[in-house]
Amino acid sequence: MEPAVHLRGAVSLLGRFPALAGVDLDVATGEIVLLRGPNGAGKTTLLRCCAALLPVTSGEAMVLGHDLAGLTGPARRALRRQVGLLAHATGLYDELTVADNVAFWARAAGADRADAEAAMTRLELDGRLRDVAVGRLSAGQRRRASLAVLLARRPALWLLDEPHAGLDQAGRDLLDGLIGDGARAGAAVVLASHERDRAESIATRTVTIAGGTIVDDSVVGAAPPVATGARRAP
Amino acid sequence: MEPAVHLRGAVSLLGRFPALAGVDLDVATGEIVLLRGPNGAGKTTLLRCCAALLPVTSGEAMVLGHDLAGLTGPARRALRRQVGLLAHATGLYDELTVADNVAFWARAAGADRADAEAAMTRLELDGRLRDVAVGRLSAGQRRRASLAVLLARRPALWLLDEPHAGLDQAGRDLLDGLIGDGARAGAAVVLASHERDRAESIATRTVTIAGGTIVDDSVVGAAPPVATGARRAP
Amino acid sequence: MLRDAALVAGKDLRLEARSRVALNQVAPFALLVLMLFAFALDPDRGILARVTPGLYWVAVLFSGLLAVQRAFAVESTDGVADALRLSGLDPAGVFLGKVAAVAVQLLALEVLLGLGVVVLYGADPSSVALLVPTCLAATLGLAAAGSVYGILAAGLRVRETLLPLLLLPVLAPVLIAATSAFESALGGFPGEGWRWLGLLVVFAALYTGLGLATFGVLLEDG
Amino acid sequence: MLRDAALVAGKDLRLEARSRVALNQVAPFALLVLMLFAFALDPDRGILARVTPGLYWVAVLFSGLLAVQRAFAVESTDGVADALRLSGLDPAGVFLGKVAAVAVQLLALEVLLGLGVVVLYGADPSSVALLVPTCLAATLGLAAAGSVYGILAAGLRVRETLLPLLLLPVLAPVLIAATSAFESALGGFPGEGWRWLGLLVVFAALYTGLGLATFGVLLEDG
Amino acid sequence: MNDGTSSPGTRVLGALTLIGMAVLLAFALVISPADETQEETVRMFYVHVPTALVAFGAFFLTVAASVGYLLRRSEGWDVMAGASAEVGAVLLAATLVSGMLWGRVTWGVYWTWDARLTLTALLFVLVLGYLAVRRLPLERERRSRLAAVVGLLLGPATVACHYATTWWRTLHQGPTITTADAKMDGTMLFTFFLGMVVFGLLYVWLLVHRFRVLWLEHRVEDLGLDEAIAERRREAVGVS
Ligand code: HEM
Ligand SMILES: Nc1ncnc2c1ncn2[C@@H]1O[C@H](COP(=O)(O)OP(=O)(O)OP(=O)(O)O)[C@@H](O)[C@H]1O
Ligand SMILES: Nc1ncnc2c1ncn2[C@@H]1O[C@H](COP(=O)(O)OP(=O)(O)OP(=O)(O)O)[C@@H](O)[C@H]1O
Ligand SMILES: [Mg+2]
Ligand SMILES: [Mg+2]
Repeated sequence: MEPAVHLRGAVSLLGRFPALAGVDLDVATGEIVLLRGPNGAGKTTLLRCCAALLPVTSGEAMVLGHDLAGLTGPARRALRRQVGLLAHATGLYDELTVADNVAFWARAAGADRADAEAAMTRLELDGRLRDVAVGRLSAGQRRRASLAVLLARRPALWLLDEPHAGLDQAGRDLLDGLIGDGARAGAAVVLASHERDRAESIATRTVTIAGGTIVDDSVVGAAPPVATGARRAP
Repeated sequence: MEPAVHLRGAVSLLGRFPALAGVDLDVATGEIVLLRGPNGAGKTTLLRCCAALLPVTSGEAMVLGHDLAGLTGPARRALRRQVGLLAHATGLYDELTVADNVAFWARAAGADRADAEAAMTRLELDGRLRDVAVGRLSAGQRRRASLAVLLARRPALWLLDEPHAGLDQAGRDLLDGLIGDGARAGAAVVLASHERDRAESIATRTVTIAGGTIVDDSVVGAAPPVATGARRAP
Repeated sequence: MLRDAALVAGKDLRLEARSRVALNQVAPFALLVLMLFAFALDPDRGILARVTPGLYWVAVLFSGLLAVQRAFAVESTDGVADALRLSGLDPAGVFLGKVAAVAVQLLALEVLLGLGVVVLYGADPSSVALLVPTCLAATLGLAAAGSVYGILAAGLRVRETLLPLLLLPVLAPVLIAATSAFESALGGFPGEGWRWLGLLVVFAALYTGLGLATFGVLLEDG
Repeated sequence: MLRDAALVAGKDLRLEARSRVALNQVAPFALLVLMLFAFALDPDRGILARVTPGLYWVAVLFSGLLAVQRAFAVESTDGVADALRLSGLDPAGVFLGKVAAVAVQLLALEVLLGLGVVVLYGADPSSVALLVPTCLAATLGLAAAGSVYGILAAGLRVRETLLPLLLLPVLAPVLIAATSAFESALGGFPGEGWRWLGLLVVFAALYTGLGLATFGVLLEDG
Repeated sequence: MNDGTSSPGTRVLGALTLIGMAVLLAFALVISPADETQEETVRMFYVHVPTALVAFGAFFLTVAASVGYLLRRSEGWDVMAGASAEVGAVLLAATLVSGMLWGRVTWGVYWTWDARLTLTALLFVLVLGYLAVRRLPLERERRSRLAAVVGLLLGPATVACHYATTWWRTLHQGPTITTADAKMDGTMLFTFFLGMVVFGLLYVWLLVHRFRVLWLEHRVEDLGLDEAIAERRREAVGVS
């Protein structure tokens, strides 16, 4: 099968700064790739390029079978509909409730209300928090709502930018379980993280990026984690 | 000596929601208190109350010798000048450079340019990043700039809300070193964090908060860490 | 596309229902603008009566600008612009949804300002046959052009200042045409008014077409 | 206090030097408003000449509003409002600093608009003795009132719509007084103009006093 | 206990107000004579002026209460300021409406841009802005502080509105009562003062009720508070 992400010599410019300076990377479906590296290495840039939110200036870039270079409008939409990005910013409307937000974004991606409800239940947002405006949530609750959106959309490629940040212990365990489930269901997962222990325990492969290039690429775990919700693979 | 923070039955309302529902807590100078607890427990609220950014609706609240209840304008300013808060939001002007930002906030708190420069050097922001507009920085670089501001201000009470989030390994080690140095220099440190391993290794005491109340309060380490920059106290 | 439009418009109206910004802030602002112009133009009825249509439309323009600003402010916070791009929504649908939501608010504003003009300036609304279609066409034009530039500015740090700058000159033709149509209608030569109305319709069609065609591109660059 | 004011004003001017928002966006906007009015009021020189002072000040008002909005937009992003409260800066100093920065930008705008009025409408600026102090007093008034409400709205989600609503009615007296002073000056009865100037001075003093006294309270709540 | 916000005191006040209203109507519409120049339209006077003056009084109370709040930070002042501004806004609306109707009859237009009218309209918008700030979805204390600062401004605006006819040449009538006007008939003067008293009573009556309603709303929140705190603390069970 063709890889979910395939980059060869990918360069991406932010202004005039080459945040990616020639990246080679392949991510297969079912893989959980941990992206690590110092601050400013280009992790966020890489994830955003994969979501077609930033242009790849030169080099080859294929994501989910789409060539990012000659992407037309409809193809880009089709691609993005299959991509779930969990970024620092949560992408939620502050003035709408959690339920309204999740329902809106889920339906926008073609999912239905039931998916939205299921995702909220999975993230334990179906209690008191359901009808609280997102702007009033705590940082971690907000991240959970954002995760619920990702889950309800059922993407084929998960791009997670420091997904553990802000989540409490239970939330972290839950997230790890979700990532494992997603990978087992055939999604490709790329997660950028500085939380070494936590992230390494779920990743099937660790890629180190520095100065906009991949400096190390090694398989860690032999297979994706097996048990749902397992806090740490042994 | 009187404690840096002294709370008894402190209640704080966000809208009509009692985010703090009666908190008893004392923090002595030189202590490094880790505040942990589930999402929405009230950690951020507690830190903001200590910085006099949120009112304490009822109960006793003394911070650095000031009673938060009857705080007049000048006393509040005097108090806040001694408080350093590292929040999720970095409090930097996107359109100014790192150097301009650090210099402005440092001078606002009565420090001088030399302090600002020293802080930037300490956080390794004195190279290329010095003259980059803050809005262009990566998440972790931005956190570093925000830390530089805190350092340059030399507060007597450090309130750190998930300080490790976004920092790379080197940054985390640096931060732990800074916290240790600060505590040894007589500052009181309260840090809210979900990164158990990392945070517990530097804390002298762990306090667990849930449902807006303290549910557990236990001394972990016997004394503040000894060596400067030591990554983990042994 | 229409499903996406309905989704977006529904979301916007729900947001307004929760925050009441248009009701509590934009509407009073519109009345205020009307009063301000009256101050600026001297307490001289002669002038006021002659320029009533112009002032009406300037007031609609400024408060409409505020409505557009608000409509796209909510799309600019905390990564929503990215989320919108990743959502898989049809850009043309998003465009139509925003236009519909803004147009509903504008129409409400126009009715309100209409009442204001009748009361404050003593204007006399008679030739409804011309006035109503003028309002509709002008509203669509304003909402369409507003949405095109609104999405362009959304997510930029300088949104608040850039949007008025871009939008006002574009809307100048609407202002002129609507004013002239109103003048003709009130002045009693509707014949000329219909020509101006034609211009408004062309403008609205043009910007709706432009929006439908380019919203995808604009959304990309948000 | 003055040290803090200088620090804040310096920061604001440096920010403007880097972002050029006032130069590239607010100033063109001001000219645009002027042109729009010319359209709205028909290419009828008779009216235009009579209402020039009013239009000038309406244009100053609206572009001043934009300048204030911009000045406090930078204080509303990403925790800056909190940082300002924690900074230990004297609130009165922050107020004076913001007023100074806004006033400098407003004065530049006024000169620009003055040129615009002279060119576009063919106004004739002669009685400078009255015009200049009027501009200065009105500017101070605008900047002071703008800063009071600017900091009040900073950090609120509805800032963009609330600020104009609160600010415009408060500035209406400035508009009236400055317009009347200009009319007197240009019309040749400066005597009355000086009385209006007096009003402007009172207004500016009032708001500067209010700002100095209450900025602490407002900033607390930012 | 009663289940409204009334008490024996306010019931008496309410009764007095209603009776006063009836008497005022009788005097204003029937007993008092028509004016020489204004003819029957002068009857508008007995609503127009008292509502205006009482509204002014209400705004001054708002200003005073705002100052009180800024100095003492006690909730009572805040509630008082808000209640007074609300009732004042209603009264000023009555002034505006009666003035516009009157204007339609005597001047032939509902509105004209004269200083008094303009300033009255401005004052009204300022009050609306003040009430808008009071409705912001913020923490109670923060909202009170912002409102108190905005409330201060009603003072100068009210003063300017009152002196508008003195400071500027206006179409609107200047001070009539204070300048011991000879033309004023005795009955008319009495009716006017009656109007002042009745609208004053109305104001106090409404104010007391609004104050109590707002106060009770806060108390209800506080009552719910103990329950809310208890519930919040229950979240803690099992975590440690
Ligand atoms: C919309 C139109 C009007 C508004 C907003 C308005 C407003 C006011 C206000 C605010 C006052 C109280 C001023 C004070 O005593 O401090 C007042 C008083 C008064 N108004 Fe009007 N008015 C309007 C129309 C009229 C008209 C048409 C008449 C009669 C021709 C009129 C006659 C008076 C008189 C006689 C007083 C008492 C003056 C005094 O003793 O100070 N008003 N009006
Ligand atoms: N206009 C610019 N000028 C100079 N440098 C820029 C510019 N824009 C972006 N950069 C740099 O590009 C890099 C972007 O990195 P990116 O955000 O991808 O890092 P990251 O690996 O996600 O880091 P972090 O771990 O801190 O999140 C940063 O080093 C930033 O300083
Ligand atoms: N208006 C409101 N209505 C209901 N709940 C509210 C309201 N405002 C705030 N809250 C709640 O108050 C709590 C605030 O918690 P706070 O931000 O202090 O949590 P935290 O311990 O910092 O959590 P995290 O670990 O997620 O950062 C949250 O549970 C939030 O849902
Ligand atoms: Mg990053
Ligand atoms: Mg928190």
